[in-house]
Amino acid sequence: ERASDGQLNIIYWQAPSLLNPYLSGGTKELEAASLVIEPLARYNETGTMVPFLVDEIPTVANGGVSEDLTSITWTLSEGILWSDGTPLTAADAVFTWQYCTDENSGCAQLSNYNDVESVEALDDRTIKITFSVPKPFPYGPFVGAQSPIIQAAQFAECVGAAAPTCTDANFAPIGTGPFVVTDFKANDVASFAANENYRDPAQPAFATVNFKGGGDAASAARSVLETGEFDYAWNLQVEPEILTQMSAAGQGTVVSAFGTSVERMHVNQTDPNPDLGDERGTAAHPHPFLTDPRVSRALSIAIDREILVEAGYGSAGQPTCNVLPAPAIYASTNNDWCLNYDPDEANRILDEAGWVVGDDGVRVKDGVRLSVLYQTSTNSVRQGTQALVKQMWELIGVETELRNIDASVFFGGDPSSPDTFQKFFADIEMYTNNFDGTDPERYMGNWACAEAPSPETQWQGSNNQRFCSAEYDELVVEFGQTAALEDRAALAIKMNDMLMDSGSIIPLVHRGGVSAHANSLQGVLMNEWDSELWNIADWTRAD
Amino acid sequence: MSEALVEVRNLTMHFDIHAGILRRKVGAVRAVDGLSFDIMQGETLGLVGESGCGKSTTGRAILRLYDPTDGSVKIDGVDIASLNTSDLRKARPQMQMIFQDPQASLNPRMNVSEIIAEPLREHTKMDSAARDARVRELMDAVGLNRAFASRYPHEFSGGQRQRIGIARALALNPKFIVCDEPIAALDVSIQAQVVNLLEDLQRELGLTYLFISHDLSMVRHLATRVAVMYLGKIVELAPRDALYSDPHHPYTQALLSAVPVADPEVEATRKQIILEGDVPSPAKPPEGCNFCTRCPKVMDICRKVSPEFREHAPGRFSACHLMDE
Amino acid sequence: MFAFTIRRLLFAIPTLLAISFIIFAILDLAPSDPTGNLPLTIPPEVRAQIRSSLGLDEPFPIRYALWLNQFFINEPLNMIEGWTGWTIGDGERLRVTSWATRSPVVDLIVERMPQTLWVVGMSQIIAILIAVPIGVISAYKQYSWFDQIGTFVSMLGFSIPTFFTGLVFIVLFSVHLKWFPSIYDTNHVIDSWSSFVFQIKQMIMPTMVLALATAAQLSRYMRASMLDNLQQDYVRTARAKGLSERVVVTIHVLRNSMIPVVTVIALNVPTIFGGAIITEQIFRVNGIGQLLIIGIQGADIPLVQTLTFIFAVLIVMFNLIADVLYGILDPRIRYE
Amino acid sequence: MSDQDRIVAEAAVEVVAERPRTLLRDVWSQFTAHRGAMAGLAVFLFIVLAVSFGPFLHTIDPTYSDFRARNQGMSLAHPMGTDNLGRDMFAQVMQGGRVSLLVGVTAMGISMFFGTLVGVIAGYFRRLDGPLMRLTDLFLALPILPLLLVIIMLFRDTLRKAFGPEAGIFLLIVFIIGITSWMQTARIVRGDVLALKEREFVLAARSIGTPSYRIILRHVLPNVLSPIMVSATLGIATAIITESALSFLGLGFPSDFPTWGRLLFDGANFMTITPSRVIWPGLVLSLTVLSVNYVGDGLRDALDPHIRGR
Amino acid sequence: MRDTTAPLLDVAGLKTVFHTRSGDVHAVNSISFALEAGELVGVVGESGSGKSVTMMSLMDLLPRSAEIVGGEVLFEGRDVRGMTRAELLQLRGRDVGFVFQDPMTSLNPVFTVGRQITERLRKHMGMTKAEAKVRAAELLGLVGISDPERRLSDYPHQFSGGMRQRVMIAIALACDPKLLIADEPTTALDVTIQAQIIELVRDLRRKLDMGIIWITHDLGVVAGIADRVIVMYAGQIVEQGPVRDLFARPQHPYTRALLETLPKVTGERSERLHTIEGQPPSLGDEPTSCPFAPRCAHAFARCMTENPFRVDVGGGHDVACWWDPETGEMRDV
Ligand SMILES: Nc1ncnc2c1ncn2[C@@H]1O[C@H](COP(=O)(O)OP(=O)(O)OP(=O)(O)O)[C@@H](O)[C@H]1O
Ligand SMILES: Nc1ncnc2c1ncn2[C@@H]1O[C@H](COP(=O)(O)OP(=O)(O)OP(=O)(O)O)[C@@H](O)[C@H]1O
Ligand SMILES: [Mg+2]
Ligand SMILES: [Mg+2]
Ligand code: NI
Repeated sequence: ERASDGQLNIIYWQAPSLLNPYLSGGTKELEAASLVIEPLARYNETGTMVPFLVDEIPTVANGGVSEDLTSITWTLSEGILWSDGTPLTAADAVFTWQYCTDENSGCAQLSNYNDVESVEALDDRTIKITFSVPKPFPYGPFVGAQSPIIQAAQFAECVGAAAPTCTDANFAPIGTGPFVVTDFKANDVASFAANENYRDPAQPAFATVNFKGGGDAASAARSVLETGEFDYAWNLQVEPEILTQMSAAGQGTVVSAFGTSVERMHVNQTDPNPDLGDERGTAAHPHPFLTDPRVSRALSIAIDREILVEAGYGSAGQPTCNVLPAPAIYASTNNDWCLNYDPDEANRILDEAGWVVGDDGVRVKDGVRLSVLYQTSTNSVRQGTQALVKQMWELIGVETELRNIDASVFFGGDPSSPDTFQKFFADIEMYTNNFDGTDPERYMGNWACAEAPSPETQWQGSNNQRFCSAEYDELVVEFGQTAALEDRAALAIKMNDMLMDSGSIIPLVHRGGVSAHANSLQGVLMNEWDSELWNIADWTRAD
Repeated sequence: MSEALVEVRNLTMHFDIHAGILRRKVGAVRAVDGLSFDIMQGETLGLVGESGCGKSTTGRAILRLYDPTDGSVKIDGVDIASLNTSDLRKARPQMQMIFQDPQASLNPRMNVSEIIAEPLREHTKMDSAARDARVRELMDAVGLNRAFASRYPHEFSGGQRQRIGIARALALNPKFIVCDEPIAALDVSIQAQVVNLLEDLQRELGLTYLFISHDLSMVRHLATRVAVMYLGKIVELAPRDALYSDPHHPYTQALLSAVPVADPEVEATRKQIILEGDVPSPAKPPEGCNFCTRCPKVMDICRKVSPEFREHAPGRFSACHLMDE
Repeated sequence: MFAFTIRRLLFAIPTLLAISFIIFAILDLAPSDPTGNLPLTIPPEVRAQIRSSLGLDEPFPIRYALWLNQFFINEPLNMIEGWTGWTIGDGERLRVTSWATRSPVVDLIVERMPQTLWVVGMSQIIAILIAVPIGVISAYKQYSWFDQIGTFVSMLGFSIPTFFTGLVFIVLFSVHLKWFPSIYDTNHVIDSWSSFVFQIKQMIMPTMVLALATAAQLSRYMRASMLDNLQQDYVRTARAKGLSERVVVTIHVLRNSMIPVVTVIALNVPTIFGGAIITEQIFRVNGIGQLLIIGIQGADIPLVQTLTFIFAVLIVMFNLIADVLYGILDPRIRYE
Repeated sequence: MSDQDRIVAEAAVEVVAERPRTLLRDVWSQFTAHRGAMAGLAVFLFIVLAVSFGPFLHTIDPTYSDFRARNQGMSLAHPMGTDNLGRDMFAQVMQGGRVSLLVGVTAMGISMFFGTLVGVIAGYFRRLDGPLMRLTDLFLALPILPLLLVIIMLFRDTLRKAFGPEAGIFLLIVFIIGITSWMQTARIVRGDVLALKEREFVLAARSIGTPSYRIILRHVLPNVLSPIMVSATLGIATAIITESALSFLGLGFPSDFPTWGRLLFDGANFMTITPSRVIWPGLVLSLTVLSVNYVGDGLRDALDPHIRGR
Repeated sequence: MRDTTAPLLDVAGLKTVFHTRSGDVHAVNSISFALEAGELVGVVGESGSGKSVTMMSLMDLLPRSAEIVGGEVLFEGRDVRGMTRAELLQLRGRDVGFVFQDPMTSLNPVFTVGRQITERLRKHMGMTKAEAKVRAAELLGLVGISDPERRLSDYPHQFSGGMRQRVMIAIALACDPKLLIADEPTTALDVTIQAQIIELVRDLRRKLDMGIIWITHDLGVVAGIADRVIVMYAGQIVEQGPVRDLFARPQHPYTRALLETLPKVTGERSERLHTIEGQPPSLGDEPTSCPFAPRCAHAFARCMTENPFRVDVGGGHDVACWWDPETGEMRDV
């Protein structure tokens, strides 16, 4: 029964700064907003699309997607109301598209509307999206937490440059979700109450939600697992043994789920030698030794991923050998050799490749020392990993110099800074990346030759290790034209394996989300494909 | 009498007072207000007066430790008040000062020989052996045991400390020494030692003193001529005996009558002139004669016109309307 | 005294202007990027667009002038409007807007002030209540066991970082004893006895952590000041008048000793705001200190600029208060 | 203080030219009489020696992680246990101590240098007093901790690049703590210099014709040494604490570069699993600050002429 | 209770020691003297001879480091040292007035002068606020401060040194004390102001008939106002007698030397001042010999081994010395 279970206390140690996901790309904002505003369809915990505001997911089979893959038509369910009582119409979706694609708005979710030519309201309940190119996977707009529908009436005045001035709307959007915002304190706490106009009269079970932010992950975990002050805590990036110990208090449960995030090493294919001046790190100068897949393979097999997981991730990590580890149909099994930690094999490979152990224990070949500069962003887990890897590599005669760079600089993308992950003026760099939703097309496109950052592109681009293969580029094009899921899966696996064989990426850990909920809270289905709170309407309190 | 070694003309020293929101100058403390007098070669001029009347300021302005607001000071023919820094530095050796507080005038972190040698280091090119020898000599001259050379000031008694100060002042063979209440901080039994020392040195070295004190009996003992100051001005200047036996200015009279005598017989009969009230602030001196607020013989003119300081009998100067009649 | 106060006030203006410039310049030179913390899935073009929508393209002097105008003219006018209900001009003014929340910075700060003031204010009061008696007794009984222990404890309090004390408190009182909540509820409204009790409970740990650190320092000052004054001649005069020891100490000596201590307290207040950053972080009091940290982490430059500047204003203001208090307490200065 | 207490019978000295009691020795004997200060000094020296020479005795590399031996309590091999990556805590505490102490001492040095410079100049030269004191007020009005955070966040990478990761951040932190904490010293020194300038021995030096800079060096500086020394000891303590606060806010040294504050912060969450991870860094940190404070207290007493000789 | 035959104040064998870090200081060694009601006793001696400490010991106003180690103080026959706290406060407040050495620091800077006077009146005379105020104004007038009602609400720093000293006297006189102890009340003042204050005290004495102890190191002042003189040296009384007799017939070599060193403002001007060579002894140990012996021109061997006791030389005049100035020989005691 609606509103019968009292208050739900949620803690996100990074507090949401507003509740409009279009103005902030951060996960915390997306998830907080997901209590209120909804997309047409969401991904469930297995990564399968489930209809939310519609009755059915359009496909080519059911005629919702055009044969030429250039348009998709959604039909809203009947009788869906905004929380202010007005009906949800197709015009709201059209407005949402216009809102985000306005040039002056600085919309953070713009990429979800890539290639969208138009969004039309065919009638009150029918939305037609037309793409400029064939879209084998046309579920970018209005699907998933990144792309919810906002109310045209509320945001009408807030388009373009005016978007940031609508504080009231940004702090308390009107939505169709199970809850409505009653109070919002930026970066602190949001309060929600059950939505009287929610489509399921029995939901949500909780009358109010107290959505608190601030502090650090460990204390958030403590408040659920040890003191029981909160019911749900998000993103518990805490050393595993601490979580284990806290869970022993018996107040709550740690849950985890895996999406597509992989902590990986990128192996520079170009020479980062500063002596090269302007040509430093460009395709003109291949890396002296890392372009040899054997070296990379030795480095990979010499890493005991189990230990890395145990030390830094616990239940939030699994060793992986793929840069594309999920969803299951895309996951390759061809690279599992790397799971098997084998320093002897690594030594053998290097010996074979002609690297001889020198007097100081470091391998040398043709006067080149097998010495790498290994950089990552500043973060205690990453520094732990670095330290462990350094030791593991020492065993196979690889000298490692560690470097860490502040995250805001490393990921900041400032073309004038030499320390960005795109410039990659090091031999190895390590970070996590993933993709939104379940479709890897864009993600796998990251490693096309043209994506390599270079002075010509102002060092923008996603192919940070500068992997370049004509064959791979062809596969990228082919991917964009293949519609059938099985074929797409086969292509993705092939591309993944190519990357692995090239040795330009060494995947380490498949990272999941870790959260904790109170034992009295029922219905939590941990989901990495969408908002963790995607099914909050179903949550109930056990007595 | 011999010629003047020090000629002071219209010496004026005002300290500005700033107040208000903008710290504008709102007035001045007229610490010294137009003094003119001479000090003869080899004499001791006593300068007496109540606390705050400007004695120390006079002494310091004469030695150009303050930059005087106005007036000139000639020592041995050189106008000290207008010298530039480097010439002033060269002129320093001939004029020195002895201070009131023997404790405060010695740097507690320097030992005796360093203190006495400082002027030598600044003004001579002596090597350290010569300096040491000179320090020994000076210590002998002021009656300090040579064995104390490496002691620190706090290990000495007041009288001994004052001797260190005197030795320092003598180091460069000055002609003129300003003694700013050199005995005020000392016990009676020690005062005499220092005074005798000063007298001996004057005799041996032909020194000229400006002896500042508020102890009238000690000034009488030491000075050849005495100047009496009141609120920034000299009210009377006369040879010692004349001043003590026949004071002209009413203030001098009151001052002398107020000094208690260590003899009950005398005390029982002594006529005192008790002055009413306090000394006015030098920032707001009264109109007319400075002494008019307390003067027992005040006349109407005193409240309007400031009397002129002039010589009305040979060697006797004073500033009082009574004398002008 | 009045002229003195006015003078200090006038001096505050150039000081604040200079500070505003320093703060603005330092932050502006920063190679920081407000989009740096966004997920990597957001492509560079989108980032560039977000940056330009934040107005990062204008040249430095213009942004400084704009900020000054917004901060010194627009915001005060807005506040006046808010209080009085008048409309000055057309009421449409550009406000200093936070990058992360896209809302006016001043509103955020106003929203957070109560928590900070409650916690900092209470902690100051408690600190004074603890420190003054300890300081007085330690000084009066110098070198007694009370003094020795007091000295030791206050130095200990001074030498343990607050973040550590805070954590120990949480583990002890929240986790093991379950006496107090470890997370401060900023939404809590006091409308009944039990809610009042709850408020007290949730304030105890943060205020105590801050209060202990402050008290440690204050009691040292208090002791030193008391020791100074106990040696003064007027104390002997008071005793000679046949006043009891209690009167001598609590009236004559204390009043004089409080003069320097009160100014120390006033001067300390801004530091406490600084110290509160850590405490707020630990207990999630989410006051202005936590706002600052979030701003720094998220490279929310306008927020950080404004907050830092507000801290500066607070410091200048409390300096002024300290001076005025000094004058009020000490007649020698009052009549200058 | 009256003369009496210092008088040495003249007769006795006539014979023996005894070694003079220097001021320094007076202070030292006074200092040694302060039990707290002596204990503080002993503890502080012990800690300094331990972190300087300890690593030669306990030779485990602080960055070596023995993964099988993680989260261990105290044992013979790891006297302070190990952390969650199996690194030896004792080695880390010593390594961290070197950094923390170096931060404390260097930052204090910087702040004393600036404080003394500004204080002496402002106090001695009337004309510079106004501007310099305004500058001091300005610095005092800067919100230190926020600015510290901001500056560190902003410039650490630039410096890191210029001086290497450790030296860069070290210089930055030390410089910033130093540059933001000289004001109190400057004020105290200025006050003392103002008073000293009126003391007659300075006047005496001027009447001799000693130039200003020599007066400052010879007469003023030695006499303001005592307040400077007291500020200096307290400065060390404050700098160490400030550094640890920065570490707590995640803006201190990088996580692979241990300082006591950093170790305490990293270990805080492990408080209930391996208490040794917080007890030891916390203990040495507190002990150091405490001992330095006591030394400062003792110095203050020893240097105060009114307490001395009573 | 009150013993009418007893002197106002009777001190016998008073000993005070300071415990300092560098050892004990025996500041007062076996001091005995008596004071009759209405009598003015002048106490002279050089700096550090224990004048202030003696007077402070009488009413136990010593700093914490001091301890009274022996002796007896009788006020009107009552044992002061044996009194309870309340009795002592009552005694200090009602019957004894103190004027301290330094007028600049002896008043509390943060309270008005009026409050500092009325405080005493209200506590010890049981007056109401209004009564006390009237009386305080009266007292200020008495000590020669003009416009007393208005000045009551002024703070000490608004008064000049001389006026502050007068305020101190007003406070001391507030409860019509039987005994006034003035510790160098004029040393910090100028001669003309000193003359005003001396005049004032003479005046008050005539009116109020108090016993007064007047400490000074100026023999001139003593000669002018005292009935009797006590000369102190190194924590001891070395000579004591009626003022005229003492000045006419100084017995102790120290007193004699003191009188000789003084230059005069009138009469004969000596060519050279007499000096007393040497220094007073340090007070680290209780003296076992005559403390003046090292500086004394007439010291006997006995002076170096035995501390002389006080010998009566007639006319209420006694001296702690074995040298007889009349004969130049050792006294026969
Ligand atoms: N640096 C200064 N600034 C302002 N006023 C000053 C300064 N020095 C002296 N005065 C004032 O000038 C006046 C004369 O002072 P001075 O020290 O010369 O008096 P004095 O006769 O030496 O007194 P004393 O006998 O107390 O030493 C006093 O009112 C004093 O307050
Ligand atoms: N607080 C104290 N601690 C230690 N010794 C003290 C203290 N006060 C006074 N003395 C010592 O006691 C002795 C007597 O001091 P007292 O103040 O009585 O001298 P005095 O005769 O009053 O001198 P003055 O004329 O300077 O006032 C001196 O040797 C002095 O050093
Ligand atoms: Mg003077
Ligand atoms: Mg005395
Ligand atoms: Ni002293």
